[in-house]
Amino acid sequence: ALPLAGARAQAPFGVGFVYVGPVGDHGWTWTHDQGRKAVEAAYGNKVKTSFIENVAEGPDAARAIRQLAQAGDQLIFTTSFGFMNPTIQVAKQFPKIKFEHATGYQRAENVATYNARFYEGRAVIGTIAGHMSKSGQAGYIASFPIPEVVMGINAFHLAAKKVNPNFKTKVIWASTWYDPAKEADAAKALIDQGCDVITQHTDSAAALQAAEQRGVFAFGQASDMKAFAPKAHLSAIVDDWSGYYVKRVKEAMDGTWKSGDVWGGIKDGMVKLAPYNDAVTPAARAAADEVQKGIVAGTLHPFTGELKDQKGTLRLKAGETASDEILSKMDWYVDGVQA
Amino acid sequence: MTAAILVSIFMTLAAAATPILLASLGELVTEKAGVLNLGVEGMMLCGAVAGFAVAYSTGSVALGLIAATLAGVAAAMIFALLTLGLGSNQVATGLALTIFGIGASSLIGAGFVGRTITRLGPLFPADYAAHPWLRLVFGHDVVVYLSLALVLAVSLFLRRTKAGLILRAVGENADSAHAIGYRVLAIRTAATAFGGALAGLGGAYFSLALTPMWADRLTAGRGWIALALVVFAAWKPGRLLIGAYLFGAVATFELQAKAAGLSFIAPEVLAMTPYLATIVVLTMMSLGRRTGGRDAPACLGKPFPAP
Amino acid sequence: MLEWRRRREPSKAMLYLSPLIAIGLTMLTGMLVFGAIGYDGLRAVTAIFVTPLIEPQRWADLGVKAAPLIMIALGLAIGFRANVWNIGAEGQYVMGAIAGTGVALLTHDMTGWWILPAMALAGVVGGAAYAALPALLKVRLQVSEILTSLMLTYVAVQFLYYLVRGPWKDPDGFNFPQTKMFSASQTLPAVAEGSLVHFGVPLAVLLALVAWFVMAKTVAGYAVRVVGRAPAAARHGGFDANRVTWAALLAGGGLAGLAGIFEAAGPFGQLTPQFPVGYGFTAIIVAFLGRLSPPGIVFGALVLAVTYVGGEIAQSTVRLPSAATGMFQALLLFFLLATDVLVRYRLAWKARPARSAP
Amino acid sequence: MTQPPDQTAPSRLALAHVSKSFPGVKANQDISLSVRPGEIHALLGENGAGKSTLVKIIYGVQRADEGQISFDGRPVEIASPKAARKLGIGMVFQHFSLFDGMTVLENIALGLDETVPAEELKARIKAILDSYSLPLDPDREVHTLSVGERQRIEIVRCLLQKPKLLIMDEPTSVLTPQEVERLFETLRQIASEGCSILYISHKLHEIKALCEAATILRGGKVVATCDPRVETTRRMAELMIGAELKSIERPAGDGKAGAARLSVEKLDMPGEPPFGTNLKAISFSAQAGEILGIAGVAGNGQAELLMALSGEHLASRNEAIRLDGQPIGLADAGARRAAGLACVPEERNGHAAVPEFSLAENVVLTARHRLPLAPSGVIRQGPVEAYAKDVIARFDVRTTGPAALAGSLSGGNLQKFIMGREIGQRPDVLVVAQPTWGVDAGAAAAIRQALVDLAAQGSAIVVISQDLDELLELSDRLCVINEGRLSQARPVAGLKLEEIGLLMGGVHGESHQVEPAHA
Ligand SMILES: Nc1ncnc2c1ncn2[C@@H]1O[C@H](COP(=O)(O)OP(=O)(O)OP(=O)(O)O)[C@@H](O)[C@H]1O
Ligand SMILES: Nc1ncnc2c1ncn2[C@@H]1O[C@H](COP(=O)(O)OP(=O)(O)OP(=O)(O)O)[C@@H](O)[C@H]1O
Ligand SMILES: [Mg+2]
Ligand SMILES: [Mg+2]
Repeated sequence: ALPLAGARAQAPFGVGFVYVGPVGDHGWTWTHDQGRKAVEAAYGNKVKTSFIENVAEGPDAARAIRQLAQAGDQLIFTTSFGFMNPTIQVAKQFPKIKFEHATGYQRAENVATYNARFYEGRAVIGTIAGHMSKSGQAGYIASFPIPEVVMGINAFHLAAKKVNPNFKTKVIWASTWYDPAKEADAAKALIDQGCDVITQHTDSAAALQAAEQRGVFAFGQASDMKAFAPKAHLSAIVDDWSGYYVKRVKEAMDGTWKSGDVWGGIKDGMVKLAPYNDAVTPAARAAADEVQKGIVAGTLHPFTGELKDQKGTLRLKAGETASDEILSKMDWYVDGVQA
Repeated sequence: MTAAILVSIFMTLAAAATPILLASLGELVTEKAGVLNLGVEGMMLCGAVAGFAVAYSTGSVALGLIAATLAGVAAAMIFALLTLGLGSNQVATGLALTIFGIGASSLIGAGFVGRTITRLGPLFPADYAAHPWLRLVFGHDVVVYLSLALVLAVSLFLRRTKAGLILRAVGENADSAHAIGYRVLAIRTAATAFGGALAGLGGAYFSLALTPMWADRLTAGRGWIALALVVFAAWKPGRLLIGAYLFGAVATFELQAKAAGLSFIAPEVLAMTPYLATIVVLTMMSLGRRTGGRDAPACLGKPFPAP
Repeated sequence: MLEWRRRREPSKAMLYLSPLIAIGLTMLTGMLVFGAIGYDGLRAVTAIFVTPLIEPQRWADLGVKAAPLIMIALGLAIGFRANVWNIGAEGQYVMGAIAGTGVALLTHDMTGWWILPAMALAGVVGGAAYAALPALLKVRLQVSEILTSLMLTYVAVQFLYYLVRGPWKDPDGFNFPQTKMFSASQTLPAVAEGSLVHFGVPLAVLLALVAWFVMAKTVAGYAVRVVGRAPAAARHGGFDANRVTWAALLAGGGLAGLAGIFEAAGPFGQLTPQFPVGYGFTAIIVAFLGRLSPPGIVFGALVLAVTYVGGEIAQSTVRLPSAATGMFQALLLFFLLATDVLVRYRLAWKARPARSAP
Repeated sequence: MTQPPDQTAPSRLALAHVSKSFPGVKANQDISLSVRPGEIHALLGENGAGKSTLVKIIYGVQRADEGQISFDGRPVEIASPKAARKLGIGMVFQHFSLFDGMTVLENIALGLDETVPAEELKARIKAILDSYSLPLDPDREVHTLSVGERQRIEIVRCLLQKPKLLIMDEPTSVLTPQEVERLFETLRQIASEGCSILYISHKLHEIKALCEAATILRGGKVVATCDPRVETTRRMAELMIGAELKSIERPAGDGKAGAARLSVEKLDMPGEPPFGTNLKAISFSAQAGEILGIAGVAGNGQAELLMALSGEHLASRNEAIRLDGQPIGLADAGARRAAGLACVPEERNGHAAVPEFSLAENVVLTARHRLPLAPSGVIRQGPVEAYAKDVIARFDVRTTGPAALAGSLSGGNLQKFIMGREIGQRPDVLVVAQPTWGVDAGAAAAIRQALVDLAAQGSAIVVISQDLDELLELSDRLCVINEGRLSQARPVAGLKLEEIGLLMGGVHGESHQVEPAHA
């Protein structure tokens, strides 16, 4: 069997990636590309990775995925929600090839899904915000009201409220994933209205820069953004796909790959927090570490009842924790969020 | 609201208005000479990336501003070569220039993603602007003052100088200007270059002052607003100033209202208001114009010599 | 020294040759530029311009990508010929898709052959109605359609966002912003079982033929051309410029709307916030690449489809960044506009003028 | 009036063996001429003879291929209009080079090479206007001025430079007789101060009245020089075209006064803003077999009247215009053509024809209503080309065929084609503006003959023209349009030129004598 294995090793295992943004976005797509690089680093010549960036969600994605499949890739990661239908569609055409779709909910024999529990990270930074904010008001620059974003706002606010029961989270809907000037202006508006901690669910580092300029605190998004705002940057939620990618590629090469759904969090190393800024007080550090530990240990769930939404409707009974089903469909805000 | 907040809002407003004011002032001069350059967005991006690249590499924001100006001129010269040199259609060429600017800036900027620089700071020492109200006067960076000075300079140039008269003449009737002995194409090229320079400078204001970093499509469509503003201002520099600050005010107050929790309108509706407002303003202007003469230069967009 | 000499009449040969020269120059320049910045220039250019043409499995992709571009560009070209600068086809495309999707959502539980035609009709009407606003403002108040149509594009996109996040959100879609998937009787059939090529592709070519006939052979097409070239002469000949402006914008909007609903009912199968991908803007390039003539537009749409498909190939094989695709498209358009001069002028050696004074 | 030219001084301007070619055309061949100081020198020739090219060379707009130019006895090289102005050469172009949206002052400032402060410039302009007693308000915007006033701007521009040589290319084609007379006085005064004038015109009687020497060009060559004061206009015209001039033949049976075919009653129409003239209570009628002339200075409503008649602008009442008794005031241009009313506007390129279209395509523009060229909305190529060929043959249009672009034809040939296109449809009424403007004597005679023939076949013809000689030669009755009002039509026989001149100039007219119709 050895010579055969040697022959197989000659042809590298093709791994393809389809990205929604440019690899240079320093945000979402950039973190996935870090994962791709980790795969290359782990397996060297045994794998050959390729990617197509800036792929529009929709039919263009189907074409890009198909192109990678036809070019000989045997495992293909499609890294945006809007690639869900195209992935399923192309997967039907190529039953031998394995697909991994990030953030979606449709699976198949050869299509697995995976996502990260960013809300766990939001709970940690919410805790820090609760400690660090003097005014008791945080500004939250949000893109669009989809479950992912809504979940993040709620997790952040609930964590901060635990520290400071009067905490307020003011949300500005920027209606864009990306418009640096507008994100910066939104941050300034929030600061003008009394917020002294800024966080965001948009892609650029502009809000951090605005916070730095105005001397308030802020958090990075998707990656460590300390370089943009050395004083303001308290920490950041860091997406780390490397572990998952390296593992899944190995399984695919070994033939042990199976479809499934992975929703990994801090425990799995998919969500990390960037090193705390020196400005973070010992109390805040301790509280944040506590939250992280609790999440990892499974003793703390950011969404634990009793929980009422803004209209007073009871969403979670006392002691109840939110199921993944509830989380992934979330479209309500907890009390104290001004959205 | 305290005075400090009001001042702070105004500072944000002025910063939002400045790049648009610059780009539209450049376009106004270009259009006054009869050239319609729709590539403002592309030229702004070229300026933004060149400004950032040079400022990052040399550590000098001033050099960055100069480089941005030159990059804007270079982009404008592609346009001039095609439309003025080879008589190509100005609308199509302008659109192509925008596509070009987006692609070229992304290619050049790839190596600068994730880096940052010290942003362009206020021109005057901090103690000048110690009092909030004094910040209104002394708290801005050099480009803000420059943009205001340029509005005045362009206005005087167009109305009071012989060169300005000649520039307007070329936009008014290129054939006559040629017959009298003016070098129509040279003048138009110069006006286009000036437009490119200010668009480049306006673009650099994003990457050097507003958000000191590079990221793809940093200007996010402000070039189109600048174009609309020229029409809005009826080709008058003074009105351009009002228009740009009005735009800054609308954008800023929208965000302030949201932050203050005063806004209950769907975000999509809010997001479409600036565009609807532009259409309404354009409509109202032409309603107002029906009695008077025309505002646009008579030869705007027309090739010379006629094809 | 070489100099430009004006031709007495535009050169027919150059009309057809210059796009080819432009493509050649684009390939050459691209090769040199991308070679200079460290890519394999030859392979990049081959991947972009040649591979999609020689790999049969890419042909369906080309057709599917070209179809909406053809439809939109046909409508835009009618406008451009009439000096109507509709650059908001993207918005009309979105509105057409929205109107057609409205019909689809109303008929979601029904079946019948009439549903698709009804959706298509709604698409045309939606796109045309959305172009009616710039037309009205232009005809009545001389408001520039360049700005109004462009501004309305942003409005249409926001409207789409509103619908898919609000009233039209799929109740079973995990609160993600998207409509229901269209049912089988609301989805464009493929031209052949198992093919990716949907019915809209042959229809686009057919529409090009119709547009060519109308523009070249009928009084209506003549009216459009004459209004664009010489408005005073048009008025003198009894053509109503306002009516032509209306017709041009409605045709442009209608065709963009049709392209929109075909894209929604074909490759997308639903509406999502990502539905607008810029076909309305790319179609402007296509229209110019095709010299505003319908057969040229089919050719131009194919060229652009090739650059898109090839751009992706170049990304995965040569690691060319996606921004390079945009650069290639811009270069192509620049060269095309530049070589246009060959139609009206020719290059000749400068005759040395005898000096007239000592 | 004019001083005797100084015979001893060197020539102000001397050309020796000047040649200039354009692709396919030798515009000037081996041209030599000389102009003395203070001399008013005429340059005569058919359309395309090379007059404009020659003066453009002198003014530095174009460069000669060969030959020498001397100014005041010294050989010079004139590389640009600026260089020409520096030498003391001024030029008033055939087409004014003015900026409508700007003031007189700005227009004049633009024409100066040096920068002069506004106040000083105003003073200098005033001095010139006073010394030549020319009325002109420096602060008015150009579009509010009459054609004569506009020309004054050009002249003032030149005079400010204290020129030694003034070139005027067809300066009188748009002026009233009074304005022409005033211009001549100015020119004579300028010449008396020692400035030479090079004067181009197709109007031979004016040349006789003004000039003391003439150089005649044909096909780019000098064919003769003469003293116009002693030559007859007919002889000069024949020298220009190199053949005998034909007179118009009036077909027999001049018993006019058929039924009224076109009648206009109290037609009011607002002019198009911002520059249009309002038409006020226009009434007239044109009868079968007659040619009705409408005289007037440009800008008094002629363009508006033509558009009102053609249907490009609709009247407010259907009864304001009747064709053979049928009201058509509200019918659009197509319907009027179908009914038999054809119009030819004065601007050929872009109004009467589309320069970028072939001649065949230009046929479709106005002939599709009366001829079966596109009965079902689909253009029938065969009949269209056949008709174009027919027009080309019958009106002797010099071109390569129906596929030639209209813009490639010379002005005169295009005019022949357009007239042919309309006349060939046998319209019941033909309204034509400036049928022979800028057209040379030979072609003009052919066009006039075609009009006379059409009238003889029973059509009614309305000729709107600023050329009084032409109107007197062609028309049976004549009326005058002034500031949008039309005078009573008067039979031409027995009409005094003085009266027409008075009507044309409105109340400001001065009485004077114009040489009667010639040729
Ligand atoms: N660009 C060109 N190249 C070659 N020939 C040309 C060009 N333009 C015009 N011609 C030719 O030159 C001749 C004269 O053209 P032009 O329009 O100057 O005539 P014109 O002087 O107004 O003559 P007229 O009015 O008497 O007919 C025509 O035969 C025309 O076909
Ligand atoms: N720029 C040019 N390019 C090509 N041919 C030209 C050009 N200018 C003039 N010509 C040609 O040169 C010849 C002389 O033209 P020119 O304009 O000098 O005639 P003209 O005597 O002034 O005629 P008109 O009485 O019509 O004004 C014509 O055949 C014309 O077509
Ligand atoms: Mg001529
Ligand atoms: Mg001439």
